[in-house]
Amino acid sequence: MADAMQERRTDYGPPHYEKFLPPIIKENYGKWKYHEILKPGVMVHVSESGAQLFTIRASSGRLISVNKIRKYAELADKYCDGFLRFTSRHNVEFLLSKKGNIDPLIKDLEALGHPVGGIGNAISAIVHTQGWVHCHSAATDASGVVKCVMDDLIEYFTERKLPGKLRIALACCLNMCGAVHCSDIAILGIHRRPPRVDHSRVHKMCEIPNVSASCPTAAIRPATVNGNPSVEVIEERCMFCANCYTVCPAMPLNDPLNDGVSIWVGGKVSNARHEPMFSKLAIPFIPNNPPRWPEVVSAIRNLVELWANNAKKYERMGEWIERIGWPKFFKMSGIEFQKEHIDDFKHAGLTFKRSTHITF
Amino acid sequence: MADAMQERRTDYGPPHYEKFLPPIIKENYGKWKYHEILKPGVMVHVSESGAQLFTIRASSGRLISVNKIRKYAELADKYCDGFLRFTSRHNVEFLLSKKGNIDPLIKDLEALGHPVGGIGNAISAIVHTQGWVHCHSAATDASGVVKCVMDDLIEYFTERKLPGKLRIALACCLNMCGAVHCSDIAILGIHRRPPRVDHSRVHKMCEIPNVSASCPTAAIRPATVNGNPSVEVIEERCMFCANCYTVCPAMPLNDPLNDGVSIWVGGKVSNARHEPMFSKLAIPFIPNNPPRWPEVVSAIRNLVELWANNAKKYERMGEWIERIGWPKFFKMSGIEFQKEHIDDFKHAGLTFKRSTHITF
Amino acid sequence: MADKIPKTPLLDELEKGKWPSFVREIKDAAKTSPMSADLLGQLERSYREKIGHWKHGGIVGVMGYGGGVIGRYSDLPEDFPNVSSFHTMRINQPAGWFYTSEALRQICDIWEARGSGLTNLHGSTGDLVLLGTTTEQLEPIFSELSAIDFDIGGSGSDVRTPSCCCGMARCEWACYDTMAVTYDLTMTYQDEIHRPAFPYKFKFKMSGCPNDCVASIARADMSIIGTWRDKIQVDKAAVKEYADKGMDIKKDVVDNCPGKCMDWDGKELSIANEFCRHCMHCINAMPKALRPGKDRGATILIGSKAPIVEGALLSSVLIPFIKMEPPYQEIKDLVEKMWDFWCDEGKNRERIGEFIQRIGLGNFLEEIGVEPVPEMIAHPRENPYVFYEEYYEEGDEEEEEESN
Amino acid sequence: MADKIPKTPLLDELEKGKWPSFVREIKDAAKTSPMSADLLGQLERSYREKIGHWKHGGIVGVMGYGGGVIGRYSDLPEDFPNVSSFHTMRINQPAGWFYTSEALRQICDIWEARGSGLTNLHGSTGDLVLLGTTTEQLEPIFSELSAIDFDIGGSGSDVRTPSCCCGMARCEWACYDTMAVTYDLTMTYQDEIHRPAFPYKFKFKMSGCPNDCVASIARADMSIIGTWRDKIQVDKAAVKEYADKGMDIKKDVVDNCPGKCMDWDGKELSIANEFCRHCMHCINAMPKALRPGKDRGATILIGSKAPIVEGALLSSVLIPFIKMEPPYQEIKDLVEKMWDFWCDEGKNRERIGEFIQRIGLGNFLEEIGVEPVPEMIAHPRENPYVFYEEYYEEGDEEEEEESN
Ligand code: SRM
Ligand code: SRM
Ligand code: SRM
Ligand code: SRM
Ligand code: SF4
Ligand code: SF4
Ligand code: SF4
Ligand code: SF4
Ligand code: SF4
Ligand code: SF4
Ligand code: SF4
Ligand code: SF4
Repeated sequence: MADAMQERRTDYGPPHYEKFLPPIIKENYGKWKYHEILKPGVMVHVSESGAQLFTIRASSGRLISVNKIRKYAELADKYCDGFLRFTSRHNVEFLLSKKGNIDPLIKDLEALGHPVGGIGNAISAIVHTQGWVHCHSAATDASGVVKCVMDDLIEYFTERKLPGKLRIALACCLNMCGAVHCSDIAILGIHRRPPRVDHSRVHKMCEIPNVSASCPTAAIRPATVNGNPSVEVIEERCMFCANCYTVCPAMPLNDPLNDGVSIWVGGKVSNARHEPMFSKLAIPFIPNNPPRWPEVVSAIRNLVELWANNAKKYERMGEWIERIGWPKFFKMSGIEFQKEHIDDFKHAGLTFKRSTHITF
Repeated sequence: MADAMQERRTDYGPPHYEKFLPPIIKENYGKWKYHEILKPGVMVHVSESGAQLFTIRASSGRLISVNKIRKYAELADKYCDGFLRFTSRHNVEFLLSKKGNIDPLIKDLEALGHPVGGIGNAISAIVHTQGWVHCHSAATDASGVVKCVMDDLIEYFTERKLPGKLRIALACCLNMCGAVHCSDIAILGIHRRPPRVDHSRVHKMCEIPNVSASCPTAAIRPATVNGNPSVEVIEERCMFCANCYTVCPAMPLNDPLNDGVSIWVGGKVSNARHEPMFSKLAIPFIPNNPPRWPEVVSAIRNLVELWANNAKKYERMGEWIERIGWPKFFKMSGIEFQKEHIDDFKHAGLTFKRSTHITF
Repeated sequence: MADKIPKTPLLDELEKGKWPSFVREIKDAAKTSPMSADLLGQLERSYREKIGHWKHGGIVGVMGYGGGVIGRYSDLPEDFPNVSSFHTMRINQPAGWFYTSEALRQICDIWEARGSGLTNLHGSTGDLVLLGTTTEQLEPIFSELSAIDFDIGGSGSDVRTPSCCCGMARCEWACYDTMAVTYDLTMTYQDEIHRPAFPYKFKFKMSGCPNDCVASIARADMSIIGTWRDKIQVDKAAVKEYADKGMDIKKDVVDNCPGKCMDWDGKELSIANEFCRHCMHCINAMPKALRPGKDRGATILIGSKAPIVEGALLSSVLIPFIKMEPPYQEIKDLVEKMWDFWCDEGKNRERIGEFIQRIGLGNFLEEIGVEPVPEMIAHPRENPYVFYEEYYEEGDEEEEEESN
Repeated sequence: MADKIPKTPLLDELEKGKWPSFVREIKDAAKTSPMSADLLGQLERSYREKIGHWKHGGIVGVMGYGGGVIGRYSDLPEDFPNVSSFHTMRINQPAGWFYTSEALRQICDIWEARGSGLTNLHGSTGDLVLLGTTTEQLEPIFSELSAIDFDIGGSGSDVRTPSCCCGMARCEWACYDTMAVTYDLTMTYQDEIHRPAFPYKFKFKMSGCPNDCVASIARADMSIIGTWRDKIQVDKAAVKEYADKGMDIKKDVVDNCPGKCMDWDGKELSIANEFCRHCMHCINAMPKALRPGKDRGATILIGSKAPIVEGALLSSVLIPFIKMEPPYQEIKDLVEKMWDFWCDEGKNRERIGEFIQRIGLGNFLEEIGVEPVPEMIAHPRENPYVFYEEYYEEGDEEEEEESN
């Protein structure tokens, strides 16, 4: 390690990507002409030059051990000269120039327990976050819920039988590290109990003015509790954003009885057809039910199938709901409409129905 | 008058409308089957019974003298047994059962200086307000501007050569008594100079706490000016809403140098096709130029013709602009886009372009 | 008296042109009314100076009424003594603005004798506006009006004079009797119209169908708009006739349908009524062929207003569909519940629409006892900031989940 | 060591099913890593108790770096001593997430020796996340990583590790070189990435076209999205081929065009490009027949973020179109102007998008010297509350009109 120290460098940045590009990509960089999806999880990109690049996409799981990564490396060596990549949804992609290698690679991947798919009108991997595996703020686990939901939806990953793409994301708290706020279906961990102030620690760990300032609803005010400067929370004002907890560890919201997940629908990111949309609240609360979260799993299957059976070709979840209207969505999904669905935040008035465009 | 006092009644309400309905309406009330526009300003409603009611609509002007009303009464007696009505846009309508009376009535109306029209795909009368004729708050005159604009647009009232209806409204201050906020074209009187506080009168006429409270931007704070309790205005915070003036006469905003009108476009009220829409700012400011406001007149003609030449059948101004996009609207209209067009009020963020849906 | 008419070079420019000239009207009135003559003079001054010359209104009115008169005073009383006070009276128009020549003449006679002889037919709320008189004349005018059964309308923080489209009287699309409802509400709420007792004004506007010909969705605290909930009535032969006459039904009608629920195969027009948004377009386009369904009623919307001071609002859905049958008790009960709550909790000069935004629609519904339904919203919330009112404590029973 | 692996009846349920199991991964790592074994134990406890067992992160890091490491401590250190501290390191991934087997193996060797052996490929910002190690190991890990040329990414109030779609490397629609820009910005802003000095985090995400395959418009303070401004390239023969193969071009393509600017007469596809919104749909639907135009560049959008605490934001247009040529100086100048202003005026923990909302887009543009254009807005203001900064005084000359 000593010698490592001598040559200590900083701010040298990541390695240049060119080091990791297969020759066929270097040669055809920026020259791709079109692509075709050959079968689930397999596509070919054809270059102006006629060159063909075959991509095999497999589910990776995201939380993986070094041994698994080494297995990927072996497969890459065996089938594509050691070149591979990962996607923005955390799948692994092997970049082949030999068509003949496609099927053997798929066999090996499936043997390894990594199904191939997710390309085209499919459900791809669920973007997700840390959950109980590594975050202090989590209202639910991330990897566990994702595993259960994808086990159930696997057919939609390995086949292409949907009207369009369906993107699912999960975030284990309102910080939304999964950026779930624009997903066809979002699973969001939520707290439902106001922070419990540990008065013995607040004055040691937190700056009281910052803590009160952190609350968007002004629910926190300074108070002196058994001699110590601390804060008190006006509970009716709290909407459980946990911003106070982020700035002050002495007021955790985590609570087994009241934490759980909410389900959101109809968001999208792409500009294709409809402009990007935020996801909207569908199911306000489902209690955590580890290890398999059966209620969450079936709620999501219900939503996926409802959309799959009713949307027109290309229609994303949100585009479909916009066409039929939200009242029909609630009716068809069997989800009960509640007070919680009605916005009461900053721009609430703009979410009211300001016309007579009603379906009966 | 003495005897009038004896029989003094209150809260008896307006006369019952039935007293004023012609027999043909009483007989066919709720039984109308369809209507047809026969020619500009003339339509017939046909009843289940086959009965035909002919309506002749003429511009009235709204600010009218008793003599003019008596003239209307004469015409009503002459052509339709004394029955007439006024519309929600302040035109006058004669209700004929005899088809033969249509043309003579039109001749008489035109002789009287009241053109017939405004039905169907036309520009109807401009809904407007008091202006300098009767209101203390006016930033422009109402009747005068309306007269000039309609003199210029008269062809669109007396003919039917537009893609759809076009509704123009005018309000002489931000109180918007004309409810101009949902018009295809709105003319809005605006102040642009902060209130000038008459410190000698504030403490006599106004409740200082109410005055400061009335300001949405918190631009007003209590102050003592040469001994008297009064208020001071932080001018950079003022956006000239005149709410303070409404509650305190001692701080007028009226100012010949800075008052004028702004032009708004693309609003609608009906639910036909597109949901109702607010009007949006097109021209931030045009100085008052009485008696004929030529700049306002030509700006509006420009807008009307631009829409008339480019909109599809049925497309209201706002529907057309939504289809082509605002950048194209500014380009085609030649109106310069300025900082003033960018919203900076409560929901401003939602008016930003949150996609790559851009035309070039 | 004609000699008293002032020189008005600027205003004279407004006698030109084809549109009716208000200047000619004022001059006409000025022939017999010194008030109108001074109005003309003051207005010419405003045109020259580019500024109004009216002072803030004071409180004036008639005995027993708290509203209906707008006090107005000139700020140039020396120059224009006859308009030193120049108040307007808001007279409650007959529903639908129907008149007989006789009724109008009676009003003219009263107003010529005791006022400026100038009017607005009508004010933009809907009243018959008598434009300009003195304080002493208010009481006599009122008693003479009452002799011909015309009463005063609203102003100030009260119920404003309700108004409506002509509805069933002259329109085939009226889904309920707008004039009957307007008359009924006006009579039921006489006290609320005449005696301001609210945080701010409250306006009713009644339209017979979603075309909304009184712009109720834009400018009424309560907008009652007719609609239907069964199938659109289709006369196939008449549809064909439109097609034969050269109407491009696909382009003009089907492609403009916001519900995307119509289809035209060149012969048959089919409508998936369960996705119809009741926008009226197809009916507007083919009045002889299509008509609203037979199961008719109204949608009740709440809260529209002009921008002062939190920004303009459109009314939003409160009751998606309600049958409109006299005595409209269900609506009145609802209105009164809302008023009670608004009067208790509303701030001064806070319209009910602003009030709902401040306290939250969900809470508002709870207070007035209306169940939330998805028809009330354009879409569910996008933000995760839900206020849950209760939570489990350790040792709670499952049953004790939060009440809402 | 295998005996050290705790019993995990609940987690074992997550080894079932077809989707890759993270539990199997942790168990696999646990064979050689006591850390991972304790992680497994603590996680089983969380599953039993339905609550996480991590404490708030403390400040830990490597010499000379202010970010890139997330401190994490167990709240059950007695029961699970090996995760009493369990920090993650964010390693700056190569642009586009391309690797060679060799590079991956080198990372694995380092991490197996000095960390939990668990990773996230990748974190949702894009980093290669090394999941769990102790404070002492941070420095050695860093020096070994630097020996293989991998550097640390961002965390805290700094520039976060930029990421991008694969762009020109593997996509025919890339309108600019996303990976080149990502690498360039990453290298240019090494100091800003490694030393938090902003009011809050700042994220760059680069997508090659409006499909936005890195979701940049939803989760980047600056979103750079490729587009074109000339005609869509059409291969008529190929269009016909799609039609012949049975594609319903009217229904699938034309009717889905948001610009309503396409027409299909059964033979010819025509596009009114001046109304094209560059949404990509038609190109997505017919990749062999249609391609983005030749005059390519990018749209720069600003300000998206997650909801905490003013509500989620989408990025909005700042520069409608810009050519993307190295060294991208124009963009860097713009970025630095924005940073300066944001650093001077932004509040603590206020993202730049929230900052713009607070001070007003118009004012923001003035400060950074960008001309307002209508492409920046969905529509002009609906409220009449315009702040005019100057007004005429009596006696002013016409010239002295307000500056803006
Ligand atoms: C590999 C990847 C980019 C990368 O550098 O990692 C990628 C690659 C492609 N995307 Fe993507 N997209 C990728 C994430 C995304 C995302 C981001 C996300 O999901 O978080 C989006 C936005 C999703 C959204 O709107 O919410 C995205 C929206 C699209 C779309 C628009 C689909 C739509 O109709 O809205 C297309 C066009 C299409 O599929 O027809 C597209 C098309 C494509 C094409 C066909 C582009 C091409 O010609 O190569 C690529 C393969 C098709 C496929 O995956 O179905 N890609 N694509 C990402 C794969 C993620 C995965 O493992 O599944
Ligand atoms: C007489 C009046 C109602 C009243 O009781 O006074 C009325 C009467 C009719 N309206 Fe209206 N509308 C009347 C004000 C309105 C208003 C309110 C306003 O202008 O302030 C609107 C909403 C305007 C808006 O959306 O901003 C209105 C939006 C419509 C529409 C929808 C037009 C559209 O495409 O958006 C129709 C349908 C149509 O014209 O095809 C309609 C249709 C009609 C029909 C055809 C209904 C019928 O079958 O009798 C009537 C005559 C047609 C015409 O005027 O073109 N009426 N109509 C009002 C005449 C005002 C005037 O003097 O011009
Ligand atoms: C006469 C009339 C304009 C006209 O020429 O037609 C009018 C005239 C005045 N309105 Fe209005 N409003 C008139 C219809 C409206 C409407 C339209 C409507 O009712 O459909 C609106 C917009 C809709 C709404 O209610 O929001 C309207 C919104 C206002 C406001 C803003 C209220 C708000 O909440 O935003 C004010 C300010 C106030 O209330 O203090 C206002 C205040 C006024 C005052 C009383 C001025 C004041 O601040 O004291 C005006 C007296 C002028 C005068 O001297 O005669 N007037 N006012 C209309 C009443 C005539 C009638 O009764 O028929
Ligand atoms: C590791 C990661 C989740 C993951 O499993 O992938 C993550 C993990 C954390 N995020 Fe995040 N964020 C991660 C991507 C995101 C994203 C997505 C993105 O960057 O594309 C977002 C939403 C987009 C955005 O930036 O708004 C995100 C929005 C937040 C926020 C809310 C920020 C906001 O302005 O709304 C917080 C709260 C904060 O900053 O205090 C946060 C805070 C955190 C903290 C540091 C918890 C905290 O409050 O201190 C988490 C540490 C967990 C742990 O112990 O490892 N994280 N965080 C992601 C970073 C990995 C990487 O570098 O690749
Ligand atoms: S979403 Fe919340 S709980 Fe999950 S990783 Fe991010 S900060 Fe932690
Ligand atoms: S959780 Fe959010 S709302 Fe509740 S007290 Fe903390 S900061 Fe305030
Ligand atoms: S709009 Fe303003 S100025 Fe005009 S009448 Fe109404 S309150 Fe008076
Ligand atoms: S005009 Fe409006 S913004 Fe200006 S000081 Fe008065 S109340 Fe405030
Ligand atoms: S609102 Fe409807 S019912 Fe009333 S007049 Fe207009 S079209 Fe007829
Ligand atoms: S009324 Fe409107 S929504 Fe309903 S079918 Fe006709 S056009 Fe479509
Ligand atoms: S964003 Fe566009 S260029 Fe980048 S991968 Fe997706 S489709 Fe291709
Ligand atoms: S890119 Fe989108 S907007 Fe442009 S023509 Fe194609 S479908 Fe229409």
